[in-house]
Amino acid sequence: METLRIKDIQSIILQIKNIIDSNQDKLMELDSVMGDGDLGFTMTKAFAAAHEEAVKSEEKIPGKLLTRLGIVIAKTSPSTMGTLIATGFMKGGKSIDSYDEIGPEELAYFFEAFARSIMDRGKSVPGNKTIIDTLFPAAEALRSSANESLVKSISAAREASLKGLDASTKMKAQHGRAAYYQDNSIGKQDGGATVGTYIIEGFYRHITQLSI
Amino acid sequence: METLRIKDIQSIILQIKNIIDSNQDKLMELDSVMGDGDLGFTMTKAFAAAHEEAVKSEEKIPGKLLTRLGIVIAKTSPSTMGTLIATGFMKGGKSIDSYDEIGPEELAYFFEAFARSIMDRGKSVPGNKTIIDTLFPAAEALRSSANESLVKSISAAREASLKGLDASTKMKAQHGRAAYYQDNSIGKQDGGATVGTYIIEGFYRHITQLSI
Amino acid sequence: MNDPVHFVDEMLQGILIAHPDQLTTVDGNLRCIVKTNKEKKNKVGIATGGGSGHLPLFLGYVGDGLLDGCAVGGVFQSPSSDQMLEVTKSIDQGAGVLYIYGNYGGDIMNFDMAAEMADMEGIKVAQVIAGEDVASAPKGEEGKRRGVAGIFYAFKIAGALAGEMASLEEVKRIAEKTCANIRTMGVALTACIVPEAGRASFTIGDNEMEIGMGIHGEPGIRRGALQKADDIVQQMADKILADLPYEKGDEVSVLLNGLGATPKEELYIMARKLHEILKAKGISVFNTYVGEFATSMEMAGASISLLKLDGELKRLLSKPANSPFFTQVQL
Amino acid sequence: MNDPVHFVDEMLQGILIAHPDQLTTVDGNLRCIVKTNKEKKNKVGIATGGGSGHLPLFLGYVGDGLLDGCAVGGVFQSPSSDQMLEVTKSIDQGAGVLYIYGNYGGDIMNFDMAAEMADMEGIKVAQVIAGEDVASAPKGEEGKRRGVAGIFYAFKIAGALAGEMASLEEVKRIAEKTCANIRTMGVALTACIVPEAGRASFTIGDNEMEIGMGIHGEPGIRRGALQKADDIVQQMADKILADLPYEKGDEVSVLLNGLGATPKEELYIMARKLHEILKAKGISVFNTYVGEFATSMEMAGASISLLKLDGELKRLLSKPANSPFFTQVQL
Ligand SMILES: Nc1ncnc2c1ncn2[C@@H]1O[C@H](COP(=O)(O)OP(=O)(O)O)[C@@H](O)[C@H]1O
Ligand SMILES: Nc1ncnc2c1ncn2[C@@H]1O[C@H](COP(=O)(O)OP(=O)(O)O)[C@@H](O)[C@H]1O
Ligand SMILES: [Mg+2]
Ligand SMILES: [Mg+2]
Ligand SMILES: [Mg+2]
Ligand SMILES: [Mg+2]
Repeated sequence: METLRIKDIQSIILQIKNIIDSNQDKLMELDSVMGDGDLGFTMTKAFAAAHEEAVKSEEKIPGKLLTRLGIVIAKTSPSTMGTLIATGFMKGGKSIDSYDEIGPEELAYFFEAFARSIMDRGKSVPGNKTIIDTLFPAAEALRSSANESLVKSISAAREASLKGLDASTKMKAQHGRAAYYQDNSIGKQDGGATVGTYIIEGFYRHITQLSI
Repeated sequence: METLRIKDIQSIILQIKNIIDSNQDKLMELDSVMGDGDLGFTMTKAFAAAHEEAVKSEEKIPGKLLTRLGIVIAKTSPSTMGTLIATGFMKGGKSIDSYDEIGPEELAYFFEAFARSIMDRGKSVPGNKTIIDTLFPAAEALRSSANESLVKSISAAREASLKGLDASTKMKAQHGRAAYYQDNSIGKQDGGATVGTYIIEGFYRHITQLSI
Repeated sequence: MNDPVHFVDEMLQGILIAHPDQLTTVDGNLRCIVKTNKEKKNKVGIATGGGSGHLPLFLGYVGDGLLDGCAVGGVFQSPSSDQMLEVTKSIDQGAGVLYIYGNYGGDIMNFDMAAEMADMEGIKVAQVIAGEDVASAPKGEEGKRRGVAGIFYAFKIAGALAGEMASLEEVKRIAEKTCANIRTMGVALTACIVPEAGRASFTIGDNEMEIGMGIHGEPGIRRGALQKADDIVQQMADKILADLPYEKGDEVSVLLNGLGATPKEELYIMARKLHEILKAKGISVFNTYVGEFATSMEMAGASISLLKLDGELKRLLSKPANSPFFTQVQL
Repeated sequence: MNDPVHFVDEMLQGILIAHPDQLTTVDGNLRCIVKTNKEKKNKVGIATGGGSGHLPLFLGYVGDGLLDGCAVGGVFQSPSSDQMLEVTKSIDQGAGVLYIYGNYGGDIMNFDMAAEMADMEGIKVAQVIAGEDVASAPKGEEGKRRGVAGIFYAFKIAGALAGEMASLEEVKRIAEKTCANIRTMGVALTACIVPEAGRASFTIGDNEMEIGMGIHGEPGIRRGALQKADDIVQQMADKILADLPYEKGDEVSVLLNGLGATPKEELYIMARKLHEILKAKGISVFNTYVGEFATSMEMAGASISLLKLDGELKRLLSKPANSPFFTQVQL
């Protein structure tokens, strides 16, 4: 499999949904430490809605479907993370809506736009201890391996996102509720950054499964 | 000693004050069961003020002094019991303010007016489980022994008030907060009736002490 | 909180300093509160009084189109007849003074004494005692019922009529008529805490409630497990509606009162159910008040009051009013 | 409470049925609340939005002389950009719409999205973000501060100017100016309880308090033993006064806000001390608001806000306003 189509997007969203569902308590917990503890709840809600939409949508272009998912997430999950991810899907999808299928090159476009739009919306940059610290390195890894196979490039992205998660834990939070904790945020794992790894993980599981 | 004068009134008020003070917790407790629990507090306040006034007042006529005490109690203790006792002292004092000294006859007048004015103010009658159930029998005993010595008549009054207290415990409350408890009030000792016995007891202690 | 002994006086000082244009004392006596701007000559004065710890009751209704003065007692304690007399003398404009207060023994006795003393000073006084808590005495013994949040309606309506320069007799009549048409039921979820005691004088379990409890913690009609808001409202409404009774075709004003610690959100959830019940019964709602009108320190709980309206009551209820605690534009 | 899942919708149904003359929905969407009577053509519309559980915030300030519409989120949750857009379209009278809301990440992102969408539909939108909680970020980092009870002043003053048919730029300017002159400090005595969680997400001991805690339980600046009201007010005032700073000769409006479970009596005791402190500093008080303006479910606690006034702000603050939750006559 060298490209992703509608069926693949549907399966990827299901993968992400499953990962989120089985980590609901963990997200709850991470967000409780320096937030309001709703992250597990809003993420399961967001991806349940996204999955429902992905299954029933008649959209034929992967990028357009991804944009639709963003619109649905924005309506159902207006929390910080919900809105950011919604923005990511909308702008990421838009960046590739002229392609019928997604190869390594388009996947890089998608995540670049995804990460960039979150940075715009959240007025944040890498190093702020947010979802960007896992998604931005992943997008960079996709860019550098864009001429490799899908499996190779998503594997590189996965590795980058996990490294990013480790790095972000050592950072000091600058945005959202976590920022109120200032230096106390150092050493604590960020919920949003964790969600970033789950999104990449969903793509990774689908792509590697099919290749086996 | 066959009559009471200003000095005696002062001493009697001190006696009542002492009895009330040493029974503050008990009154608190009685009023807690079927009331708001403030009786111990309002009564110590009332008699502290009355005592202060009795000591510093320049009044020469016992009846007038007793009326003054009522006025002071009305100001400092506007609770039910404070207002009723204030009324009793005011009207009781008024009923004998043409006498220079208080003998058994005048003492009967005093407590008759005392009890009667409380019944008027409280729209209550004997049998309603109130202070009236100890003061009214005491006034009646004073009336029947008005031609005996002060010691004898106050002793009779004391006995009547204590019997009245026993009887009132078996009654059902009709007035004040205790009335909300309806049948549940039966068998419980009434705080106001208890205060009635303390007032009589104050007179009794002073009169019998001096006679020994 | 500071020293509980100064609780009432510090509160009064705060109120006076926060609202100097609206409230003042009688000759510096903190416990005797009157309007800063005296009313017109010959307007009937209206006074109330009662224990502290119930804000906005009682002094919160001293204002334009409402009351003229208030004697303020200690927490849950009656003010003295003395204070009442001072207020009476201060607000009398030659047309007499009406006392409107709640049906509590201590208050009645003190207001009676004050009325007698005012009479001796040549001031005409009339009295109306509010008692509308259906949980506090059975039908047929209305005279024994406690006065609770519904007294607000008597203040509002009598105040509006007095503002039209009606006579003492007229103002008394309308206050009595108002009181006769109100019914209230309360529910308590936690106990109230009196500052001087520092602790609750009774307890209600975490998952318990008491329907019909009075605003000083007087016993209610049923203690039980905490129920859904809708079920609680249903029980309260059943009691209230059957009592007057309020019937198909009646028009009412609704008051949803929080006892102090209950979020407004919950009061509106109750309002929703109450409106549903009234609609099903064919009783129409003229207007709805939601908020804290009579509280009990930190008690969690609420009460529902209904006032059955006719043209006269509706007209007076609709008039504007303005105090530091209650402001209404013309409805 | 009924089922916590329906908490917000049932509350909204209650509010709408209790105040049908004043509030309504946009096309039946409960979470999009606007005034029942549309405003004049060319009046700038003002919208707010935010999480539920803070009544009267946010929708309680939709009313005459105040706001035109509000997007309502779940408890402590931002409403969606979608809802905001619906409200925006409904209240735009051709002169554009101003968003005034609190400085919380989720809300900002959603209002930003809504503004972009409104722009695409040809509606001019401007935004003012209120953040005045001095405990939430140090001086110099004002932009990071949370918006709390003081936002009331921005609603009141911007609403008054919009009513005078000022332009969007003008209304934005006055809202910004108001926000720049407010400072707030809060103190919490108990935790807030989110209905869906059913329990407090953090605890404050019986004899503890936290100075500077946010209205969602965000960390404050000091957790410690419960102190006397006067001492607490002193600390809060010290922080506030030094921050703007408010100085001798300044004139301020004071807002003493209860967080939900604190008796009004206590708020006035605090008001007393605050006035004393201001007087000693030579700062004069134009007026004082005391009550619940921004709450946090059943949280016990209070906040103090000061607004530094000039002639323009004073004139606008004094104008009448009327919503189901806040009514003021001309001061
Ligand atoms: N400005 C921002 N830019 C990017 N990510 C952010 C920003 N603010 C917060 N985040 C991310 O959002 C996560 C919290 O999301 P969420 O629980 O939805 O927030 P809230 O409940 O406060 O709305 C954080 O862990 C962080 O990764
Ligand atoms: N109407 C009444 N007439 C006579 N005595 C009364 C009346 N009502 C109450 N009492 C007496 O008052 C006592 C309670 O007094 P107190 O504690 O001062 O009342 P409260 O605290 O309710 O004002 C009762 O025990 C009863 O004896
Ligand atoms: Mg969160
Ligand atoms: Mg008592
Ligand atoms: Mg009492
Ligand atoms: Mg959240």
